[in-house]
Parts: sequence; structure tokens; C-alpha cells
Amino acid sequence: MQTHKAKRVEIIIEAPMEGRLTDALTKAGVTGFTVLPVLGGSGRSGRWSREGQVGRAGMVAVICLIRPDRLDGLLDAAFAVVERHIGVVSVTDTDVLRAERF
Amino acid sequence: MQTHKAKRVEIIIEAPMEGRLTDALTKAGVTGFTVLPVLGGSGRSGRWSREGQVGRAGMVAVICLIRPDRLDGLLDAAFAVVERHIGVVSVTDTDVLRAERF
Amino acid sequence: MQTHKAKRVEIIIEAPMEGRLTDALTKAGVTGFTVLPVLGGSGRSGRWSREGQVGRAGMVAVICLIRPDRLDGLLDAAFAVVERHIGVVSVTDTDVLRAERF
Amino acid sequence: MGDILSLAGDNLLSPMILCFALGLFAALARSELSVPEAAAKALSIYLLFAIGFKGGVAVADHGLDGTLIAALLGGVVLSFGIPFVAFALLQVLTGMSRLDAAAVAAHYGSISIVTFVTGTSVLTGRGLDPEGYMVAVAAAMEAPAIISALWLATRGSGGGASRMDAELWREILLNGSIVLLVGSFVIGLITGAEGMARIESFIVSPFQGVLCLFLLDMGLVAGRGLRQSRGALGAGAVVFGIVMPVIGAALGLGMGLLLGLSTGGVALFMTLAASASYIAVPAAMRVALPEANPSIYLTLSLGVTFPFNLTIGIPAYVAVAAALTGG
Amino acid sequence: MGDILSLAGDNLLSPMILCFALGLFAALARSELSVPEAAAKALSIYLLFAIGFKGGVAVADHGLDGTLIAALLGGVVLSFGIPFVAFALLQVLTGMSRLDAAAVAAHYGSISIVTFVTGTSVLTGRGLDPEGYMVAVAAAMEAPAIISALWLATRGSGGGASRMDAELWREILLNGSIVLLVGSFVIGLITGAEGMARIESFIVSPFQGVLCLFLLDMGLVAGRGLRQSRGALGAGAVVFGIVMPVIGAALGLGMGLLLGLSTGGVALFMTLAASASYIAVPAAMRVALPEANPSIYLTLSLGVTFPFNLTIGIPAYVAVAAALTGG
Amino acid sequence: MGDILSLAGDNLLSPMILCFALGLFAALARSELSVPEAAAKALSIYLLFAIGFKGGVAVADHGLDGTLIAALLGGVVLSFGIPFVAFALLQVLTGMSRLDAAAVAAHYGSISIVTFVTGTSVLTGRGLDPEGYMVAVAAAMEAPAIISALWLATRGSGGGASRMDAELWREILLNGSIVLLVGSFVIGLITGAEGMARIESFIVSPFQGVLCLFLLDMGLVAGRGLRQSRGALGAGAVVFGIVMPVIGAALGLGMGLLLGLSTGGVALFMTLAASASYIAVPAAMRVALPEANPSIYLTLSLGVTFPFNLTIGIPAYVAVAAALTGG
Ligand SMILES: Nc1ncnc2c1ncn2[C@@H]1O[C@H](COP(=O)(O)O)[C@@H](O)[C@H]1O
Ligand SMILES: Nc1ncnc2c1ncn2[C@@H]1O[C@H](COP(=O)(O)O)[C@@H](O)[C@H]1O
Ligand SMILES: Nc1ncnc2c1ncn2[C@@H]1O[C@H](COP(=O)(O)O)[C@@H](O)[C@H]1O
Ligand code: NA
Ligand code: NA
Ligand code: NA
Repeated sequence: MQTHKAKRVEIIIEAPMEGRLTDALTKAGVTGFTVLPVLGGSGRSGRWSREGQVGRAGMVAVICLIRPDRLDGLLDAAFAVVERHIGVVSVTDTDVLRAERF
Repeated sequence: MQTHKAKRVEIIIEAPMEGRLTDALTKAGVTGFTVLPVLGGSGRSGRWSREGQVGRAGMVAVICLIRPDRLDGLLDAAFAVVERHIGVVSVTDTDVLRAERF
Repeated sequence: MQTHKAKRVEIIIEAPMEGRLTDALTKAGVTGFTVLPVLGGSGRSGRWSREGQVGRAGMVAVICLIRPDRLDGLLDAAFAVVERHIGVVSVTDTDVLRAERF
Repeated sequence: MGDILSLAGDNLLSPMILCFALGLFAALARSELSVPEAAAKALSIYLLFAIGFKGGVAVADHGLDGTLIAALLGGVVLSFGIPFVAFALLQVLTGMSRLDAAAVAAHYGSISIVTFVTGTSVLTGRGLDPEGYMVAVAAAMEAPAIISALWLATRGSGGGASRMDAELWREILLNGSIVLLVGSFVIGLITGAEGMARIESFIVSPFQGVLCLFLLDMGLVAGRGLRQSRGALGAGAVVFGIVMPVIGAALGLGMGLLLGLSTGGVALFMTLAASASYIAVPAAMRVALPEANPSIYLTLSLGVTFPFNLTIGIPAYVAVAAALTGG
Repeated sequence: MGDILSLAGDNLLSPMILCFALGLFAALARSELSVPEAAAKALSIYLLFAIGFKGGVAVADHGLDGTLIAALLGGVVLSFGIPFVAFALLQVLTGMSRLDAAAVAAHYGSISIVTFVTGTSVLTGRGLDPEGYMVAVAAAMEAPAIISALWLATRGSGGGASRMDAELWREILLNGSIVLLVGSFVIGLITGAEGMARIESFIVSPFQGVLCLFLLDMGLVAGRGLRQSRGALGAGAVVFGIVMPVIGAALGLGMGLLLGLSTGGVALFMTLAASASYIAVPAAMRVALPEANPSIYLTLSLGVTFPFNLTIGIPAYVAVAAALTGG
Repeated sequence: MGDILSLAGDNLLSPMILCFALGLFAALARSELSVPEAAAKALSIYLLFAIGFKGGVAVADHGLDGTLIAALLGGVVLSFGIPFVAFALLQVLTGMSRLDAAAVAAHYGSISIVTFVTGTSVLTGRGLDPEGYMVAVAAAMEAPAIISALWLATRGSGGGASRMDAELWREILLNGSIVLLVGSFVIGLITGAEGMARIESFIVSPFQGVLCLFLLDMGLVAGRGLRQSRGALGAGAVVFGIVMPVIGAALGLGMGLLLGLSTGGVALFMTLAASASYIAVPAAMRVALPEANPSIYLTLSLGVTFPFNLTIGIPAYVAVAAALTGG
């Protein structure tokens, strides 16, 4: 089956920042992404868990599959949002089906 | 620790198609997969969010770790299901522990 | 944007073992990880789904981004926990922003 | 007429409708207010269980009316037939593609359980209890419209059958709300007044309050849908979303009178025929007609027709039914 | 005998059992009807809280009976002892591995809170209120069976201790249902009739209705389990799943009579001994005996024994207890 | 004094406080007892809806008191002002950074809806019904403190404005609890006694029981927070968490007396001023002051001040208000 080189960007970010991140992505022309829920985690700011959380606390994972040449625009847009905030960004090489979608 | 080359296939697909996809995978001999919930996303058919959804709407992410030589069978089976449907398929090189499981 | 080589380890494990795994990771000096919920899956021990589950059944996915030189310590710690248990471990090459966080 | 208006006014200022309006407002103003998916689903399970059970108990109490079978048949006929009317109307009013029009038609032939529940609640509040078996009629009306719509979508191309596999049939006929509604109807029928006595304080007294919270969520969902699909609907489609329920209600009225139902039964038949599905049919369309655009059919059914029925439709149907049956 | 049958008939046609049957049917027919996980958990929190609180208030009202300590001890003894009986019976009836048999034995020595709640509800409905402290007995019976089972699993190999770390102990003894049951029991004990007056309309009147919805979900879960593990159980195992609760009930009967409990108390002791865990023990087994096959123990406990107790067991235990205590 | 103690004793032994204590205990003992996130959110939606609706109905019944506007203004003034007091006190008692102190100050100027709901429930239980519009006052007090705190955080550096974008304003002013509280207040106001009659058995009778389960979850969350942030708070911060609500209550008392409110109204004003936000403000801080440490402000507000208000604060405020208003 024909596949095409792409990048898989995974951004783990605080839930109250989700809207700002996806707006920034959209503005940067990235219209494809998927948001996954996160149950808990640990990092420099300690351990947390969604269990029994009240309010909009917690984090989400945003996944973008993107053509390699558009990666830099995406990372610039994402970084502007996450810069002062906790969370992590990783970029992985991948292959996608149906390249016309990206 | 001993690891083995494998492929990580990630299929993001509409929830009403989940059963059809996993049945197709099983028929193609792929018996290992994991289904993750999806909160929302955006693509060519616009933005959506699971919040307050009624019914079986929304999407799920299906992850398969598979031996490289079995990838083509998996992709063919998956493609037959997702073909007419919205959603994305990506394939990433990975290494797995305990290769006997795949 | 400046990125740095890292490993993305994904461990899919039974929910009752989550605490033991993250404790073992922490003891091995791995303080960064994220836990994602899992809806269902299939493997050698058959198909299962979280729908209508009672109790702490089901699985979770634990994701660690880590500096390549610390991978072995992580895998040893993780393996000691998952050894006798069902579940899968995969390791993928990736690049991260803000390397000072890892 | 003054009567209809006063009924509509009463209805518009009921806590239920105001809760829906609050949800709509919150979503349109982009408040982050939201009802968790699991809670919304739990509320709908409660409502379906309660309404089904009460229907069963009512039938157990009054005995099985000879019209049950006739009413079921009448409902099935309407569900099969309405999509053709809807499809034709869409072709007159809008420039929708054949596939989109067929998908929309499926929704209008099928029914909205929440509209049905709200109608029942309004009728009970006015002492116009409908026939208990109307919940079975509601269940029977969910699926037939899908068949008509698939036929419309593939007429000529002959691909209708290939779009329906056995699996999809099972999914449609055994979808959660049909099973729960019919199942709790049967449970109510079997356990009767004695069963009711045991769980009355769970399913009767808090019912309207639960419905308020559920309609709050429906308002949120409808509002979010309207916001996200801005521009998906042309003026013709919006007109369709308001005219079609009135046509449906007229057909339901004819059927209800033909069957000789009570005032409540006739009003409920009108409500069912006027309502458009937004749970079972969308899921079926994603499987069988994935090329049809979900924002069109969801926005029409949930964003236009549902609010119309909730606010203006139901009180009007009740008033018309009362006038014509002398109820 | 006729009495037992009529009781069983009454019970079988109660809304609760019919809801369970509906869930079972829906799952076996592969309907997508489902109760969200969060909602099911919320229902179980409600049930545990209500039953614990009511038990505490009952003890506050009637004063602490001298038999409380004796009943707790009796429960612990049964929980320790039953796994040995179960293990021996499994070796006679099935070809299960030692590990699988030990894991199953742990489930039958421990208890099912939902069976207990249903039993209490049936008894209260017949005016046979059990001793309030039976909720404490239920909590005390959850854990001991796990120890016996681990000993059985590792006898000879001496690995039992290594399978139990302090962490697992804490998890078992402080598992959610024990803490909630005992905690709300204590709260009921402290606040007594006054506390009850404040929250009665929340925990008493809607109780049976909530139990209906919860049993609907239990039916769904049990049905899905049965479907997914088709073939996991041989005929011998199925026989075990029906015979073992009867043996357990007999042991519970002896203990209850020995302790001189009321009719309700004896019936509940039988119910507890007859029931098999499917929440706390499975989680403990996944940690301590991961090699044991979960589909065996879950299917037996949830798919065979739970429905048996719910439909036939409980009314039979009540009838026997009534006959033998003259209640 | 004896009176305060007896009131406090009554309060401490109420099912609500004991449920909170049970949750706290379970979390500190690391029991895996947990209330699913969706269920907790559903409970809070219920509580907000019920309290808002009842407030609106009360205003509809008694007519709009001329003091409504004055009370709203008074609340806004307190919310703006308290952060300055809190900030100064933090600089005296702790060595917190300017950013952390400003973030904490925002929480104490704003309010905790659950503390407000509990206070209302205690007052109603004693026949001291507060003015119905106090729910509007509560809503009005959520946001102003955030502005003061951002000014404090960025004083000199002038970056306050850049931290607040239009988006954040919208998020704060239309946050879920404000919209639901004000919305249901308006619905209660419109539908009045008639609306209440329809949904009374849903929002009045089960209210205290639902509050019990919600406080159980609050105890779990607070306990988990305390455990996970061990060491995040110095002794000075803990002292602040107990002294600050007392100061806030004193300010609220002054304002309440100035406005000439009823005993219940004064007590509720004290409770609002004494309480610290842990939903709306933390989310705003994550966006506007991400450098401030969440474990400090969450632990203080949820782990120290919330339990203090719940157990000792509220009964003391009620007693003081009763003494000074002759209520
Ligand atoms: N190395 C990592 N791997 C995976 N997730 C991480 C890692 N570091 C941080 N996270 C996630 O990001 C959140 C915030 O991290 P931090 O900013 O380090 O406190 C954590 O709670 C985790 O969910
Ligand atoms: N480039 C992408 N990266 C990640 N997820 C995507 C991407 N494109 C689409 N998706 C997901 O697939 C869904 C349907 O996409 P589409 O078919 O483009 O409307 C979206 O709502 C996303 O959840
Ligand atoms: N090849 C695989 N790819 C993805 N997930 C898997 C795979 N094999 C197993 N899993 C996950 O691990 C769980 C247990 O697997 P097993 O130990 O094979 O029964 C399954 O239910 C899946 O969620
Ligand atoms: Na219709
Ligand atoms: Na037992
Ligand atoms: Na305050």
C-alpha cells in the first residue's frame, strides 16, 4: 500500500490551554489534529491525576500528522503557546496513507 | 534489554466503524490492538468535540503493534474499512520487548 | 526550531499495575511520564472492553519521553514490573523540544 | 388560537424549555459549561427507562387496547413514507446533493426520543395521558425511515443493498434506545402497578427535574453544533427544518385520527412524525452513507427542528389534537 | 416448598431481576446498549453509601447487639474457610490448573456486594430487616479469602509471601468498597435517626429504582463477559458455579443459626457465603496471580453464580432462613 | 460561645461533614476509593442548578429587595479588595514569591461555590433562609479578584494587561459555574412557585444527600492534594490558610451589616468572603500566571481553607451573624 513520509507531532499540554493551542495551529494553517484525554502524569511540577479532579484541571494530548515541510510552521505556532507553560512536545517520523489529506 | 523491530500503526476512525475495523483486523490475522478514546479533533470535515455528544458519535484511535512482514496485510484490511470514511492512518517504526507476543 | 533526540516508550499495562509501574519508574529516576486511558483491546488473552466494566479492570497506556542514554534503566525497571503480566512495551525514536526538561 | 398561544406561552416559560434555552445561550456564547458525556448518557438511560416503564404499567393497568397493532403499523407506515416527502421537499427548497438529501430524509422519517419524552411530559402535566403503548410505537418508528432513505440515495445506482450489511441491520434494530425503551416497556407490562409502587419515587417524582438537566445538555449540544457548522445550512434548508415538522405533524394527525386514538395519543403521534432523529440515524448514516455531510443533517435535526418542536411545535400539536378530538 | 417457589416467582418478576435479564439479553444480542463506566461506578457508590448508612442507623437505633463481634468473627472464618471447600470441589469437577482453581476459590470465599445489596433489598421489602451490622460483616468477609487462595496457589512452592507485598495488603484492605461501606456505616452510627431524617429522601426512597439501573448494567457486563469468553468454561466449571453457592449458603446458614441471628440476618449470612466477588478479588488476582486466567474466574463469578444467586438463590435462602428460624 | 461550640458540634457530626472526613481519610490512607470525574461534575451541576433555581424562586416569591444591587456591588468590592489584604498578609507570614502570592490572593478574593452551597444548606436547616439573590452575589464575586491579583503580580513590570486577553476575559466571565448559577437563578425567577412545584422533588428533597456524596469527593480530592503536595506549604502558609478566612469573614460581616441583610444573608456574606476558589481561579491562573505554582494555591485553598470553613468556619459565621443581627 502506498504510504507517504510525514511527521507525527505529540503535544501534551494543560487542558485550559487546549483552545489556545488549537486556535494557534489553525491560524498557522494546521487544520488536522486529534485530541486525546490524559488520565494523569508526572513531570518537574510533580505527580497529578485526573481522579476526582474538579474544574478544568488536567492535561490533554494533541496529535498532529503533518507533511514534513510544514513542520516548522507548526512547531513555531505550538511553541509560542506552550512556551511559558508546562507540558512536552515530541516529533516522530512516520508514514501516512492517503497523503492528499495532509 | 533485547528489543525487536516492529511497526506501530495508528488508525483514527469514527466510533461507529470501530467494530468493523477490529473485525477486519481480526480476520486479517491481527489479534493484537489497543483502542484509545478521542476527545475531539479537526480535519477536512471540520472541528468536532466529544463534549456533550449524544449517541455513538466521535472517534477512537486504534493502535496496532505488528511484525514488519505483516504490515501489508494489516494495511489492506484497514484500508478496505476506512476507505470511504473520514479518519487517518499512520505507520511508525518502533521496537518492541517480548517479540514472541507479536 | 531546535530539537533533541529522545526515545518515546509506550507501555500498555493492566490498570491495577499502574501504580507499581510508575513507582518503579520513579525509583529508576524516570520522573516524566503521562498516563492515557484505554477503552479496550485485544491480545493473546482475548478481547476486552471497558464498557460497563466494574471495578478497576481494564488497561492504561503509559508514555515516557526520555533521553536515549537513560533508556536502558527505564526498560529494566519497566520490565521487572510487567514481566509476569499481560501488556506490551514499544520504543520509538523521536525528537523533543526543550531538551532541558528530560 | 388564543388558546394555542397561551399554551405555547406556558410551555415556553416552563423550567424545561428555559433550561434548553440556557444551554443554547451558554454554547453560543462559548461558555465552557458542559455536561460530561457519561452524565448525559446516564440521564438519557434514566429517561428512556422511566418512560418505557411507565408506558408498560399504563398498558398493564388499562389492558391491551385493540389498536396497539394498528398503531404500530401506522407508525411504521409513517416512518417509511415521510422520507419521500422530505426528499421531495428538499429538492424543491435546497440544492443539496442526492446523498445529503437522502440522509436528511432518513432523520425526519425516524423520530427523536427526547422530543417524544418532552411531549409525554407536557401531556401528562395537562392530564392528557397518552396510550401507554405509544412508547412501542416510538420504538417501531426509529428504523424504517433508514431503508427508504438508502433506497432514495442509491436509486438507479442499485448500491442500496451493498450499503446495508447484516451487521448494520442488527445495529439499527438493536440500538440502545430501542432495546431500553422496549425492554422497560415490557418490564412495566409484566410488573404492573406492583412494580411501579416499588420504584415510583425513582422514576416518577424526579422525572421532570432530570428532564430539565437533560434539556440543558441538549441545548449545549445544539448550540455547539450551530456554532461549529456556521454556514453549513442555506436559507432553504432552514425553511425545510421548520416546514417539514409541520408537514410531519399533519401526517401524524391524520394517522392518529384514523386510528381513533385519545387526545394524548394523537398529539404524540403528531410529535413523533414531526420529530427528527439525532442519535440512531446519524450513527447509521456514518456507516451506510459516509459521504453525506454530518453537519447538514445534525444541524438541521438538532439545531433547527428540535428547538422548533420543543418550543412551538409540541404545544401547537397538543392544542390541535385537543381541538380535533374534543379532548 | 410451594412457598419457596412462590417467593422465587415473585422475585423473578420483580423489576430488579427483569432489569438484569434485559441487560443480559441486550449484551447477548450484541445491542450497543451500554451504561457508561462512570455512571455505573456512580451508581455503585450510591448503593454502597446508602446500604452502609442505613446499617449504621439501624445499629444506632437498636443499640449494639452483643453478637456484632461474634458475627464479624463468623464472617472472617467463613471467608478463610470457603476457599478450601471451593478448591477441593474444583479439583473434583474440573481439570483447572492449581493457579486457576486457587484464583476461583478466592472469589467464592470473598463476597459480592451487589448480591448483598439485592438480598438486603429483598429482605427489607418483606419486612425481614436484617441486623444493621451485617454491612460490617460483609466488609470483613472481602479479604480473608485472598490469603487462603494465595496459600493454596503456592503451597509447596512457598512463593505465597512473595506474591503479597505490603502495597497489595493496603490495596485489598482499603479497597474502595470496603472503605465506603464501613465509612458510611460509621457515619450512620454517629448521626443516627437525625442524620437519616436529613438524607432519607435521597438514600431510601429512590434506592430500589437505582438498584434496577445498576442491575441492568450488571446484566450487560455479565452478558458481555459470557459472550467474550465463550468456551472458557467447561461443563464441570458451570456445575461448580451453581453448586458452590448452595454449599456456601449451607455453611452460612450454619453460622447464622449458631450466632442466633434474626431471620434476615441468617438469610444475609447465607447470601454472603453463597456470593462470589467480582470487583475486589479480580483486581487483587491480577496483581498477585497474573498467570491465572481472568476469563475463567470472571465468567464463573459474574456470568454463572451472580445470576443464579439473583434469581433463584436469594429467594431460596430467604425461604430456608424463614423456615428454620420461624421468622 | 457555648452556643457556637454546640452549633459547631452539631455541624461536625452532620452526615455532610462526616462524608468529607471519610473522603479525606480514604485519600490520606491511599485507598483507591474515587468518584469518577464525570460523576463529580454531574453532582456539581446538580448542586449549582438546584441552589440557583431555589434562589430565583425565593426572589420571585418575596419580590426583588431593593438591596440586590447594593449587595452585588458590595460583593464586587470585597472580591476586588480582599486580594490586597491577602497579598499583604502573605508577605508578612511567608516567603512566597510575588507571583505565587498574587495567585494565592486571587483565590481568596474569589469564592468557593461548594462552601457557599454548604453554608446555604446549613442555614436552611436552621430556618435562617438567606436572601434568594445571594446566589447572584456569589456569581458576581468570582471574577473581580483575578483582576486585582494580576495587577499585584505585574505591578511595576506593567505586564498585567498582556496576561489578560479577550479570550481569558470571556472564559472567566462565562465560566461554567457562573453561567449555570446565574442561568438557573433566572429560570427560578421566571418560573417561580409554579416551576418549583414541577421539579421540587428533584431539587429539594434529595439535595442534602447529593451534597453528602459531593463532599465525599471533595474530601478525596483535598486529601489527594495534601498527599501529593507534602512539603509544598510552610508553617506560615498554613497559618495564612486559617487566618485569612477569618479576616475575610470579618470583612464580609461588616459588609453584610452595612447592607442590612437578614441573619442568613450576613452569614452567607461572611462565608463567601471567607471562602477561597478552587475551580474558576486555578484555571485562570494556569493561563495568565503559569509560572505560579499550582500546588501552593490548590493545597491552601482546597486542603486548608476549605476544610476549615466547612467544619469550624461556617457554624462560627452563622453564630456570629445570629448574635449580631439578633436573628
Ligand atoms: N518525560 C516525559 N514523558 C512523558 N510525559 C511527560 C514528560 N515530562 C512531562 N510530561 C507530561 O507533562 C506534564 C507536565 O510536565 P512538567 O512540566 O515537567 O511538570 C506531566 O504531568 C506529564 O503528563
Ligand atoms: N493531520 C491530522 N492529524 C491528526 N489527526 C487528524 C488529521 N487529520 C484528521 N485527523 C483526525 O481525523 C478526523 C477526521 O478527519 P477528516 O476526515 O479530515 O475530517 C479529525 O477530526 C481528526 O480527529
Ligand atoms: N500487538 C498489539 N498491539 C497493540 N496492543 C496490544 C498488542 N498486543 C496486546 N496489546 C494490548 O495489550 C493487552 C493485553 O495483551 P495480551 O497480553 O496479548 O492479552 C491487549 O488487550 C491490548 O490492549
Ligand atoms: Na419523524
Ligand atoms: Na462467598
Ligand atoms: Na473569598
